[in-house]
Amino acid sequence: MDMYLENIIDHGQNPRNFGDPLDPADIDYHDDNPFCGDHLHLTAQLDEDGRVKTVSWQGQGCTISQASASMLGEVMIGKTLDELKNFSKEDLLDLLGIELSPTRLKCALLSLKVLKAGAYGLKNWTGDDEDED
Amino acid sequence: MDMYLENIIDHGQNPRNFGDPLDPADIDYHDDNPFCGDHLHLTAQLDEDGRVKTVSWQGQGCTISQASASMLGEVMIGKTLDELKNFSKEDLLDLLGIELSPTRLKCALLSLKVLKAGAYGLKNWTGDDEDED
Amino acid sequence: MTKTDQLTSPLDIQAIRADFPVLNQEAHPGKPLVFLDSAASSQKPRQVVDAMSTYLLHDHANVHRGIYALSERATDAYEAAREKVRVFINARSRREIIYTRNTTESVNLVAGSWGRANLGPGDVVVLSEMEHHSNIVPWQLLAEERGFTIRYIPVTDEGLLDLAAYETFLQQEPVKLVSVMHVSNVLGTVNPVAGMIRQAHAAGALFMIDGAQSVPHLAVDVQALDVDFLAFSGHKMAGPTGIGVLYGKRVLLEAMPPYMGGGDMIRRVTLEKSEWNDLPYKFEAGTPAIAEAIGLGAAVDYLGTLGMDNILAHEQIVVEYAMERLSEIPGLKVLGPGPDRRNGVTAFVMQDLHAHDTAQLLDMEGVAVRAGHHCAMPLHQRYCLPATTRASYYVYNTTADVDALVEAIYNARKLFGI
Amino acid sequence: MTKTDQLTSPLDIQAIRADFPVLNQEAHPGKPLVFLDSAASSQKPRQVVDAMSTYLLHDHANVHRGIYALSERATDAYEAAREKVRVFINARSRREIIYTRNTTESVNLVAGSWGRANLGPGDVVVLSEMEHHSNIVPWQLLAEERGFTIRYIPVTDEGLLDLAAYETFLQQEPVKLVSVMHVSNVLGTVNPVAGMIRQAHAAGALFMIDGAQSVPHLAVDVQALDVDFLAFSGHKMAGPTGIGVLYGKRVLLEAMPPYMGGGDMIRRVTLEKSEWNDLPYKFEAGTPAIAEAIGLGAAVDYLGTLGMDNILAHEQIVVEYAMERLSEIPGLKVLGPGPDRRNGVTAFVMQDLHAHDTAQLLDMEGVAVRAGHHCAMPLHQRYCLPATTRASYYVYNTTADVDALVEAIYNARKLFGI
Ligand SMILES: Cc1ncc(COP(=O)(O)O)c(C=O)c1O
Ligand SMILES: Cc1ncc(COP(=O)(O)O)c(C=O)c1O
Repeated sequence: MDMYLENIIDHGQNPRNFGDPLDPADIDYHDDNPFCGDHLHLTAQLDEDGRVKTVSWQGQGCTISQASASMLGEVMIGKTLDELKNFSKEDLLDLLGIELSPTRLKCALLSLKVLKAGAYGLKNWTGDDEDED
Repeated sequence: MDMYLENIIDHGQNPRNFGDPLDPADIDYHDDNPFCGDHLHLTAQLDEDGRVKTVSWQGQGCTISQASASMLGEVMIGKTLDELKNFSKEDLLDLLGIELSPTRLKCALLSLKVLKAGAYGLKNWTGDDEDED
Repeated sequence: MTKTDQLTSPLDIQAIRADFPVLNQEAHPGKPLVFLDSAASSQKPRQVVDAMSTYLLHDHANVHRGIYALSERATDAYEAAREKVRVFINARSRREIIYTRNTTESVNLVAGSWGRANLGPGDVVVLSEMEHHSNIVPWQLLAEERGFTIRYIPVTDEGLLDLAAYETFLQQEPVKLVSVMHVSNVLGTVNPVAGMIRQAHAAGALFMIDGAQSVPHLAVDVQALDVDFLAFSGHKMAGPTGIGVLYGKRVLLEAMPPYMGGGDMIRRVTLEKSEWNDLPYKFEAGTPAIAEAIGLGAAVDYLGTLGMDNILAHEQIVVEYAMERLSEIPGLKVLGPGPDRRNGVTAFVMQDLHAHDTAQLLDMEGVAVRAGHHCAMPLHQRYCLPATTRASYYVYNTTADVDALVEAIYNARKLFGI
Repeated sequence: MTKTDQLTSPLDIQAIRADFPVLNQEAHPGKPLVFLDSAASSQKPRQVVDAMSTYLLHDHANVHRGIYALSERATDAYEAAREKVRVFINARSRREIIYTRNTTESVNLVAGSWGRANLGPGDVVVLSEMEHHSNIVPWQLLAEERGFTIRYIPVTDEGLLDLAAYETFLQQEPVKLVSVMHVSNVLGTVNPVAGMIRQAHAAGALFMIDGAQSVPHLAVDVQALDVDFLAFSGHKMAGPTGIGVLYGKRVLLEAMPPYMGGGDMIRRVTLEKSEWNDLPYKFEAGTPAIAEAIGLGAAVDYLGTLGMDNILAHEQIVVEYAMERLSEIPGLKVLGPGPDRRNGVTAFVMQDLHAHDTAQLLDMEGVAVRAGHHCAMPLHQRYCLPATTRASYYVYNTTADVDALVEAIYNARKLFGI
């Protein structure tokens, strides 16, 4: 299993769009993964067409979770809320381009979980738990 | 393991000194073994020398427990309270003359337990539990 | 095996027996073992023991969140077994399958978690007079603490539940839960749980099945039954000791507080308080019985390959034959209803021969049966019997075993001159 | 094995490793497994697995009160294992040895039985900041129900218990129970329990030891310590999953109400109420983990043959070597005290390399370690660390395993350009 491709390490070490939360923000959500101690705060602003203009996120965690947030933040830009809502687990894994064990999948999916919850404006998004049944 | 010697079956089927409780009685105790559903009520009267004169017991249970009570009742006669108190588990097993598995030992020992408690005038005699440690 | 078996049993019992090495031994010199105590605990096929040994010798690591290959392998095997159990009882989700030690712990879990949170003065829990101690004592212990009332469905002379009394309870009492055994471990009675569940639900009560004696012997479909909780033990269904299952409907389990606290059942712990993990882990505190879960998965595979309907059909032949042969014996009375309403066990009493003597005398002939109250003292009190002798059957038993039982009983009687 | 091991270890580690087939495999193609996660769960020698398989394939029947040869054999084996455990921890009586599933259940048993009966508003239970969740959550759950107070002994920067604070608690608070781990599963700290027990008793408090990480590694003598309760797990001491032990002083256990209700733990059951069985059965409801108890007996035999003092001496060599080699690595910090006050584990953090990445990268080299909070979140919060990487050692580990660990860490750093 080759998880640590060069671009993963690069995104992990040099996260894009990393910074203080935007205020005001159209998307603003944070969550954590207590098992890992990872946490993530994601904010974004939309333009007049309803497309993501700016992304800023902050967080702490392993390379996989940081790289995932960094890569996801990049592709968010230019997308509509609906497009973000339709962004799937598979899309994210394609983006990362690596195979993940079940344990590490949770690391990668924290960013998606935060994005979805932010896009839907939900408090407790449990979508990825449902997948497991 | 030959538990069902002829005399055991005989005592089991024709218990000696079986009958209604004596009243008044110098020894009077009853107890049961809830695991087996066995129970036993033993009474005895002493003569002027403090020796057992009459024994009468009633009970229900397997052949081993009934034969044990029957044989023990016989040997009680003529003994003093002190002699009864000193009557040991080994003495009883010698009397029975058979080998018993741990489970069936409990059946055989109910009569001794009742005798000891009766002789000591105790309510909750736990002597044979202690043995097991 | 007699001719009858070969003609009618849907299974090749001799091939099955070859999977159970324990059956191929002498109980005493010259006395081949005839094992008729599967209701207490069944024997285990090689396939189950091999699955456990292979796991323990080659694949073991602690499960969950291990970031290395061995731990991932162990976790996969542990969770794959859960999925097998889910399929076996047709639960909707694997999250509804909670590993416990045995049926007893499963019942205690429901009492300690659901019961402690939901039962109080004025509430009623309905059990039955035929229940095993493991479905009585947890409720008595909790009733003392929480002050609710327990009602027992009476048992008829024939060994059936008094369903009229059951209906009366449901109509006249504030029943919150009914907990009843599916198959009696003494009477063999197969209780009509499907209808009883519908009645309980109509009265607003939950229904729990003690499946210790049913899940090993017949197909139990929790969705078809719409049962709320189901408890059973691995060791009675060709599986290992040390593992049992509590099935519960997800919506109920989600709402229940934890039972035990510890590792794996938490999401977050601080010095002040804790948050609980998702199902099923909320109820699986500490390092689980990993090898045992894997063994249970192998047992479920084994039973599934034979087919639960075939197992049931085979056992029916054996039990029917046993009832026929036993009732020929003078002074012997088999407890419970006729063969069409029973499964798996024949408990009996004999005039002039105490249950313990009977069992001991049968053992001398190599025939292993159980004597006593079979953890159903109230039922024995109901029938004013201090003890009964019980022969019980599983898929590896044949009518030849019944013949050996009957012959040994005649020998015992001869020794006692009756 | 390096030269050092051969010169100083009192044990023939290569011969020991041959008893553990799991160690002889590749984690990934070309990468031999280096197993450094025994603190989570140890591996099991052939002797243990064979004892279980033999039992399950040839000697199994339900235990207790079976009146036939097979059941008596099973009961003897089950109780003989209890006696082995008694000797292993030097308990006075086999009645003080209660089989549970694991350490977690042992702690929950004490909380649910002794605690529920004895703790209420105004009472204090003393734990420590370094406790495993299994010795925190059961007390938190019960405190919510019973309204007593929990105090935590602080942990110093070096990773030791703050004994001054402990004394203050004992002097100033109505402490009823102290429950503390013997050896930390993260810091490796060996806590000075002997003195702490004397202090607790002087203050009128009971003392429970979480022995999950001590009983497998060093001789624990409950009578010498005069400890009131001791909890430990079979799976961490070369034994099977699904079995643990609660030791308790007889006088305490006698006075405690039952924990779970069911078969075997009762003397008598009626529809109205029940009477409890003698110890240890009062606390062993339902069919026990028979094969697992027998496996634990075999594990105790195995450890006893090696000698606990030899095991400790060998592990000290490995741990000391590990601390030396790990501290050479730039930016790496090992948690906890120096080698003379620790046992069995080295948890560490590295600058610029997250614990999960570290574990994953080590796995790629075949080195199995654990990353996370190790079920000790409050301790990690204490040190403001979201996660640590932990290598842990048992009798089959060598300094060569440490070399492999260190080399793999250097490779990981290289890949990350640090
Ligand atoms: C110190 C300590 N206590 C308790 C436990 C819990 O043990 P188990 O999971 O076997 O119940 C562990 C194991 O992780 C431990 O290390
Ligand atoms: C009907 C019934 N319920 C519950 C039990 C208890 O099962 P276990 O001892 O595996 O907990 C048994 C087993 O004897 C049983 O027959």
